[in-house]
Amino acid sequence: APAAVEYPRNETLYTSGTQWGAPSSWNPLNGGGYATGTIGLVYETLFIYDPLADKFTPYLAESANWTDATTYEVKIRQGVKWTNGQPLTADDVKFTFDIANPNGDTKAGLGYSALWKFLDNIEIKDANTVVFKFKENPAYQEIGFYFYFAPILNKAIWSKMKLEDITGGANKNPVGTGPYKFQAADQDRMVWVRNDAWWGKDVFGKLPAPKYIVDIVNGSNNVALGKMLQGGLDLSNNFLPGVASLVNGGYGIKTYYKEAPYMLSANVASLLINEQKKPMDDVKFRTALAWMININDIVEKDYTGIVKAADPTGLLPIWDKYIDKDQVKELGWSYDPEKAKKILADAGYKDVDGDKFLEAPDGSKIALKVTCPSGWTDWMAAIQIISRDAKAIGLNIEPDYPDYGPWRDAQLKGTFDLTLQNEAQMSSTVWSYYSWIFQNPLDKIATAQYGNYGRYDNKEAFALVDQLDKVKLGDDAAIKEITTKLQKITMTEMPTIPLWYNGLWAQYNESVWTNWPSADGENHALPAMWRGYVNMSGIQMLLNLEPAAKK
Amino acid sequence: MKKKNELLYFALRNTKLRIGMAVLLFFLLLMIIGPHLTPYKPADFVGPSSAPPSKEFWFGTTTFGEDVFTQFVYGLAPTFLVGIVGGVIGTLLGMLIGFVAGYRGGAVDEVLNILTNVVLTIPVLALLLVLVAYIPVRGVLIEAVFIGLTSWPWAARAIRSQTFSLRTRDFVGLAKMSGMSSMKIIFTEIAPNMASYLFMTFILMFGNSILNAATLDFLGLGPTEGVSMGTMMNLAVQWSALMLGVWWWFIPPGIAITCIVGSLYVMNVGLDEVFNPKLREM
Amino acid sequence: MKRYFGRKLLIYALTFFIAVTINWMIPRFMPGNPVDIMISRAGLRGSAVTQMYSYYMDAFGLDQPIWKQYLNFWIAIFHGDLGTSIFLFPTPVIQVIKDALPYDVALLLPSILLSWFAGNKFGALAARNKNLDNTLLPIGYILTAVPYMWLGILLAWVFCIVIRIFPLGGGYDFSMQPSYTWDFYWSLFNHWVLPFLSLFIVQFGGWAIGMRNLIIYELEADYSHFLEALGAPRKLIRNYAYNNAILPQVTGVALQIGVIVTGALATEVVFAYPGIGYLILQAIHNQDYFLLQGCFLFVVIGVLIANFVVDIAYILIDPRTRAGMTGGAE
Amino acid sequence: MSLKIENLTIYYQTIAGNVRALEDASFSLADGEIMGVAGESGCGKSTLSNSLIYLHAPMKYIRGRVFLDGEELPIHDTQKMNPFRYKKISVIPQYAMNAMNPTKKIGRMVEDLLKSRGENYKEILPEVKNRLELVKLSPDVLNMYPFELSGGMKQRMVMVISTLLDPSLLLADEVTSALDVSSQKAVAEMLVGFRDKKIVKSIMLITHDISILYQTANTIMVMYAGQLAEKASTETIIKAPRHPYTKLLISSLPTVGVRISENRLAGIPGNPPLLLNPPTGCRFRDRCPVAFAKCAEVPPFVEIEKGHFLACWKEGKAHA
Amino acid sequence: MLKIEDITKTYKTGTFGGKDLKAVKNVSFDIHDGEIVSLIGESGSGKSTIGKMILRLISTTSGKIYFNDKDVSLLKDSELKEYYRHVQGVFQDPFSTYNPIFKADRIFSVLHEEFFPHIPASEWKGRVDTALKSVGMNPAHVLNKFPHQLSGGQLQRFLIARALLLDTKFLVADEIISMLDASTRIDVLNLLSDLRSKGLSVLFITHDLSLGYYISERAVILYKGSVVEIGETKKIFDNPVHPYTRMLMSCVPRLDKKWQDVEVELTEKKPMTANGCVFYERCHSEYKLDECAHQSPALVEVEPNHSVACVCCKG
Ligand SMILES: Nc1ncnc2c1ncn2[C@@H]1O[C@H](COP(=O)(O)OP(=O)(O)OP(=O)(O)O)[C@@H](O)[C@H]1O
Ligand SMILES: Nc1ncnc2c1ncn2[C@@H]1O[C@H](COP(=O)(O)OP(=O)(O)OP(=O)(O)O)[C@@H](O)[C@H]1O
Ligand SMILES: [Mg+2]
Ligand SMILES: [Mg+2]
Repeated sequence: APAAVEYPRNETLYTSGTQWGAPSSWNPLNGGGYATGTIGLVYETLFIYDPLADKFTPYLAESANWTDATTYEVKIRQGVKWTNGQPLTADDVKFTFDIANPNGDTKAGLGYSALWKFLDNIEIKDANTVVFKFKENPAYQEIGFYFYFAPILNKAIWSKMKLEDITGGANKNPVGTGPYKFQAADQDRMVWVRNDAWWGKDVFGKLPAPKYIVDIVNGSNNVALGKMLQGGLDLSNNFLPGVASLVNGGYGIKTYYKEAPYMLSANVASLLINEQKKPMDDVKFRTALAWMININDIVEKDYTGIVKAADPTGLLPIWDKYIDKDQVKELGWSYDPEKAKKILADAGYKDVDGDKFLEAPDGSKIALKVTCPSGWTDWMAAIQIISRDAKAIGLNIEPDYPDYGPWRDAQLKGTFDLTLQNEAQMSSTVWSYYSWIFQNPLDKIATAQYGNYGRYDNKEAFALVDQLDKVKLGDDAAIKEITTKLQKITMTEMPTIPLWYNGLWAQYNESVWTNWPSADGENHALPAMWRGYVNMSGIQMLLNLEPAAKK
Repeated sequence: MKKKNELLYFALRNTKLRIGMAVLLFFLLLMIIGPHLTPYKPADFVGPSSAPPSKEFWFGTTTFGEDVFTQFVYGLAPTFLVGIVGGVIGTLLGMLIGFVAGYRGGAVDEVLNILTNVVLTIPVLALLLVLVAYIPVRGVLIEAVFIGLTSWPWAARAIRSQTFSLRTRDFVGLAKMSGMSSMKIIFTEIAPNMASYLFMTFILMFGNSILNAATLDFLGLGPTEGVSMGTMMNLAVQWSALMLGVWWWFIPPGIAITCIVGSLYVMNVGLDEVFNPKLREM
Repeated sequence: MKRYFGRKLLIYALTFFIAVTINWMIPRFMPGNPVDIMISRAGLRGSAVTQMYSYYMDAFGLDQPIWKQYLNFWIAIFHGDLGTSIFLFPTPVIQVIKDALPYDVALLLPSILLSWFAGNKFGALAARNKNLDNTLLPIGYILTAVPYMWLGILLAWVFCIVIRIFPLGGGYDFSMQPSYTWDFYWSLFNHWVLPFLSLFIVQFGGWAIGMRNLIIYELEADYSHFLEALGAPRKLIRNYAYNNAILPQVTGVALQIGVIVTGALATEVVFAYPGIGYLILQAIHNQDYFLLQGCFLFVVIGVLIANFVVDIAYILIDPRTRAGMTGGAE
Repeated sequence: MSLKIENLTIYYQTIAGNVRALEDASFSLADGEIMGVAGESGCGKSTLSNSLIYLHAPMKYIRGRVFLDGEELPIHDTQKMNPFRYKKISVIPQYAMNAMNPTKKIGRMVEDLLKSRGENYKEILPEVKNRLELVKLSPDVLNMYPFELSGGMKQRMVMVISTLLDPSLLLADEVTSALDVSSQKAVAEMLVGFRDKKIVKSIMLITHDISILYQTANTIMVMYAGQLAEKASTETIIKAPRHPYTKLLISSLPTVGVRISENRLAGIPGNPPLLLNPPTGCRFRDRCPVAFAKCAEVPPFVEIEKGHFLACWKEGKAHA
Repeated sequence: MLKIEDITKTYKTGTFGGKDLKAVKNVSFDIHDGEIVSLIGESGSGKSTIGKMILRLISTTSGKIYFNDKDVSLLKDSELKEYYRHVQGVFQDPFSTYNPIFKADRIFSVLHEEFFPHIPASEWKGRVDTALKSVGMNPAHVLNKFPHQLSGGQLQRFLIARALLLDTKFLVADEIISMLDASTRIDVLNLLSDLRSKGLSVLFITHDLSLGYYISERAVILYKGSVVEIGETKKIFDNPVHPYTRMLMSCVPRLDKKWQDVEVELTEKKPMTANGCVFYERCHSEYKLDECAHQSPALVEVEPNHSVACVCCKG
């Protein structure tokens, strides 16, 4: 019998909040389902993007630059080794992108396949340089997004795989270049062990402090909070309601901010409006909705202050610099039921049949449902508030809690009335937010559409989003110019109504590991192990951690 | 006449029945007058977040600042509703199938017996979880109906065997010779003889329905609207009430269910003692 | 004997058939397409969507005519293939279940057996002791009436948070790797205790009350009176009553199994204990139809097996059925 | 003098009040005597027999004393009665069909029972087999379960069990009622055989079937509504009864050879009284063709001739 | 009036229904108007089974029963109801014949509802009173009572009164007095006999020969489902031929004669010979032959109106 393998507490980082089921895939191409840390800890990307600093940092790439408008030259970092001992080569990088080419040999449908909309071909200039040759007029914003998104694969291994294994295989024996290696997995946990030969040791001058990372599969909030209180969890990326009272209650639990909203904002929760249905096709009606919602009640009562009310533009704080504040002052809204009433009255909404609810100008009854999945308790409470506020101004809007399946189906098929959604996440480009709102073209909406579930149709906006996509990275002035126009459209046309910013839920326990990200410390990385966040500076957080014992 | 009086006498004297009845009545009363005792509605955000019990908020408030007492008293009605509807449907189905199988015998019995066994061996609540998860709108009533539809087998079995022994009794033969139809015999001759038994079956079904509903609610598969004891527990757990020390949100619904179901069970035993002279204590 | 088993087997086969059919129907007649969900989870866009859509439809065999899917389903079942989990893609459902099963067995078997034995003993004790009957029996009633999960949460709170003597969540300590060492077993045990207790306690109450009532009936039976009249000591009479009362309690187990499985489900959720119950809930919340099917199938099989065992056990311990079947005296 | 009973009075406690099921019964039973107890249903026969061996709620001991072989039986004290049970006094109950534990092999049950009474089963076993032979059962029955036996076999098995310890007095309550004529005869004869073989000293044979008593009993005691009516030798009771009730009872019995076309028998008009509030005095008064004023007092149960006891003002006085 | 032709009844028995039990085997006899026929046999000989088949409470496995030349088994709904107007039964246990939770006189109101819904309540009450009086009961004393408040004899008389309320021509009386006290027995018996004089036919089922002799003209002796002796009661009693009948006679406890010292062979659960005489195993007759084991004897007339199924009276 093998001896007991144990992970000493002071060398192990316990995390939770990302993995919702048993770790079952270590395939970095399985976008929704790889085990926590597969990208970031094992597989690495060419760049990492730090949203707080709005900065791309070359990572597996040593450097990269546009040699002309359509040529992107990427220098591969020297001395990077795969955990099987092979060196990282330009071939690996080329291979990684080639397999996603819809017109290539492999034709794998991958998260970054869309890059090939703009990409012409990839060439290897020398052993360390890969040249991406784009078609005319490339979409720099989107391209940047894919570059920090695509995990670089080992060609020797992956080229031997069949297509279904590439896209859907479990990749049980992941070979990466990252700071951690696969150690063990079970239904309720994922264990990584540090890769002491990691290239970053030389580059950053250190290895991440935890020898082991044990990611605990989420049971329930209850269990996560229990473990946190027991001190068995260092980082919880769960949404833990009531954490405000714990932060201030002497339980040794820390968050990014010391006070409300405690958490960084990660995404925007919006009220989706089905523009194809009456009376939601009426912009006046949509505007009235925006004015009637007491967002403060949602923030304070529902979320006990751990979220922030959204800016009327819906732009996350990281994109604050693009917001035209004056325009917001002019066109923005706040909670004002009287104003909402007036807008409706002016637009011809009145109670004709005396049932205390307003009818549409054409006299038809208004009876709408605002939905969220059953069991999503914070959202359930939020739509209750929305319904309550609607009734207060005479709109018959009832909350409804279908199960997730039917709820999602209604979005994909466009059959809902009003619903909540928070798909628009923090990313390297504000384009991602607008492309989500103004997803085009409408007529070709697949059942697995991503964005614009309300089928909002505005050619001008669609064109602006395309234009935005093509702005060079770092050209903030151009971005601001285009987004100002888009902001105006969103605030006057109300394709969706941004309500609040969901937090980057992160609670830490300092008993074993310290120097967690915080607003007042030096560590400003994103405290998240969420998928897509480790390569958005989450890895930085790990590097910054220090054992508590040292103090 | 005398016999009925005697039952009443023993019923009134039976401690178990008295205690069970008292507890049940208390909660029923609370269900009726409770909503008048509170100025709030269950989903109103009326107070501070997670306030402990106080003069103003008798059972404290939830994380959202809802009044727990209000939720509690409003939640009793759905709880009783599930019990009664589930219990009635379950008992009726059990009776129908039990009576027909027991009275008819032969092939009919065989088929019904297999049906009963099938439903009995299928882990009903697991099935319920699966089915309920896909119904687009879920109300208390639908939940109750579901529970009723799946909880009859044991009752059917028991009623069948009772009917089996009753149908060979001579008074059934006499009824047949009086030209009565089978259904009439079942319902006017056999069923009244099992009245006490059927009543006890109903009581057990009542309790089980409440427990089943609480489990469903707790797993988040209960009614999507309104409050019930189960959804209160579900919400409390989702919002980590116990871990955060908001015990007043979590404890009352559990106690209510335990008391209601417990009182039903105790009443059942009490009734058994009343109806069965051998078990009576002199 | 033959006839009896023939009939039992028919019932079991039928139950299995119906359960499997329901099982198959679940993903097909419920709203939402599992493949859509997979794709939207993977965050695919553009041409990748159509590409992967047809790929998965084919992989799950959802593009075939409905009768063929049904047939394939049966064929697959007999090959031990329950499909691939969506939520835990690409793990085969059977593998997911295999991993979870030991935890369920470890939770259910001991809780059923121990609560049965302890409950019966206790109930018998209560039936013969007036004081015990009056003081401890009400507790029994309360225990049976407690919702499983509520008790579970209370236990978790008291023992994990307030006095912190048991760990919370998981099947064994998160600082460990499975190994054949005492430390590991100890850890398994520690994580098992509370879920076990919450199941045990509730069932215990039920058995105790059942036994107490049965014994009281038996003590009023003619044979008990005869023994009393012949001056047999109470001990003997009670032993007899106990031995006879245990018989209906055995059949009771069969009736209870379905209920207990459900209870286990709630308990596993409360303690994040990695059994099938926990999987079922996860599968429900994540629209993982295939996993749901598989779990349900296993629960059905488990219940059927348990029922079968109880049936056999009953035949073995009740001389009346035994003799009736072997042709006995007549 | 095997059994002597003085003023035994037993009531049943019910919510409606006391059911006066046995009132001031005084009689005795000699060694070797088989006494038949006859009377209408509900007249207290079982009450009498049960109270002698196992007096339990709702039965209530009111007064009276019982002596067996000169020793007083503490019948009202369940605990103190135990040493006497089975060893001195035993019973074949009315419910003999269900008297054996259904899930135990009969031999096992006998063994348990004997051991619990401090007897050595091994030593007794040969005797058990003897007795089984006596009642025409094969020793195999010890290896069987009760449900494998027919009614008659169970009845006889219980007979064997009840008498294993050679009790002085055997109470046999309606042991033949549920049986066929043929089994009835066999069982009745076996009872007599038990007495003849001195396995038991005396037997109290309770039945409402007087013709069986005629075949087996030495004496017959007739009860009516909780009171003793008459006790005398079998011949006397059948051929020359004195109590009006006995007379009517005997005359209403059809027997082989009587046909309705030739000899229409007559019943006793009226019904027996309820024992909850029985009439004072002689309880047969209302139905008695010869009742007179004196009958409002309870008639004493007196010996009017050697071995002939009677409780009747009219008949008793005439010969006193 | 009633003609039974070759009826057989097979029950499925064994805990799981695996075995067949032939409770009645090829029984034929008939009952004429105004006649009382006794059906005599030990427990389990199939007496009640025959009674219940006549009353259509159970089906026949084979054979036919004719009532006034109509095949009883073919009767449907309204015909069956009509049949019950003429054919009724009274059972052994008076207490189980009444639904314990209803008052005893409910049996009358059920009749009213089912058979005579058009008769006004007051007139019906009058009829009930008359019927009760004709069975010797005072309506005021016995109506409005629960079964447990009445004596067995009263309850049995209720049932007979019930039969009188219908147009009953034929009564199956299944051991109606065996549970009654000696003193009430004779009243019920006498009542039956009185009814006969009103034209009623009775099948009187009993295991007590003395009762059969007391009341009936003809008797059928049944053993293990087969008729072993049949004929005029007087003839059978004066001259019992079949060894079984003789044994029964010897076992009857009588008040005029002590039991003779005849060994009684007890009915144990003995296996039956497949084709032989039903009584073979218990037979101690000097006529017992080896062939009895293989061949069941047919009924043979030994004197007018007296037939026996035994080798001893072959030819
Ligand atoms: N448990 C009881 N509670 C109340 N009254 C009872 C009880 N048992 C018997 N009695 C009454 O006591 C009286 C005598 O009953 P007992 O059983 O001694 O009569 P019995 O002569 O043995 O009748 P049977 O021939 O029917 O056995 C009856 O009137 C009966 O109603
Ligand atoms: N419903 C039944 N199922 C199976 N066997 C039965 C059934 N009813 C009667 N029998 C069997 O049929 C045989 C004849 O029964 P039946 O009741 O006709 O006898 P009986 O002569 O009326 O006896 P008794 O004098 O005890 O009433 C018996 O062996 C009995 O066990
Ligand atoms: Mg008695
Ligand atoms: Mg019968």
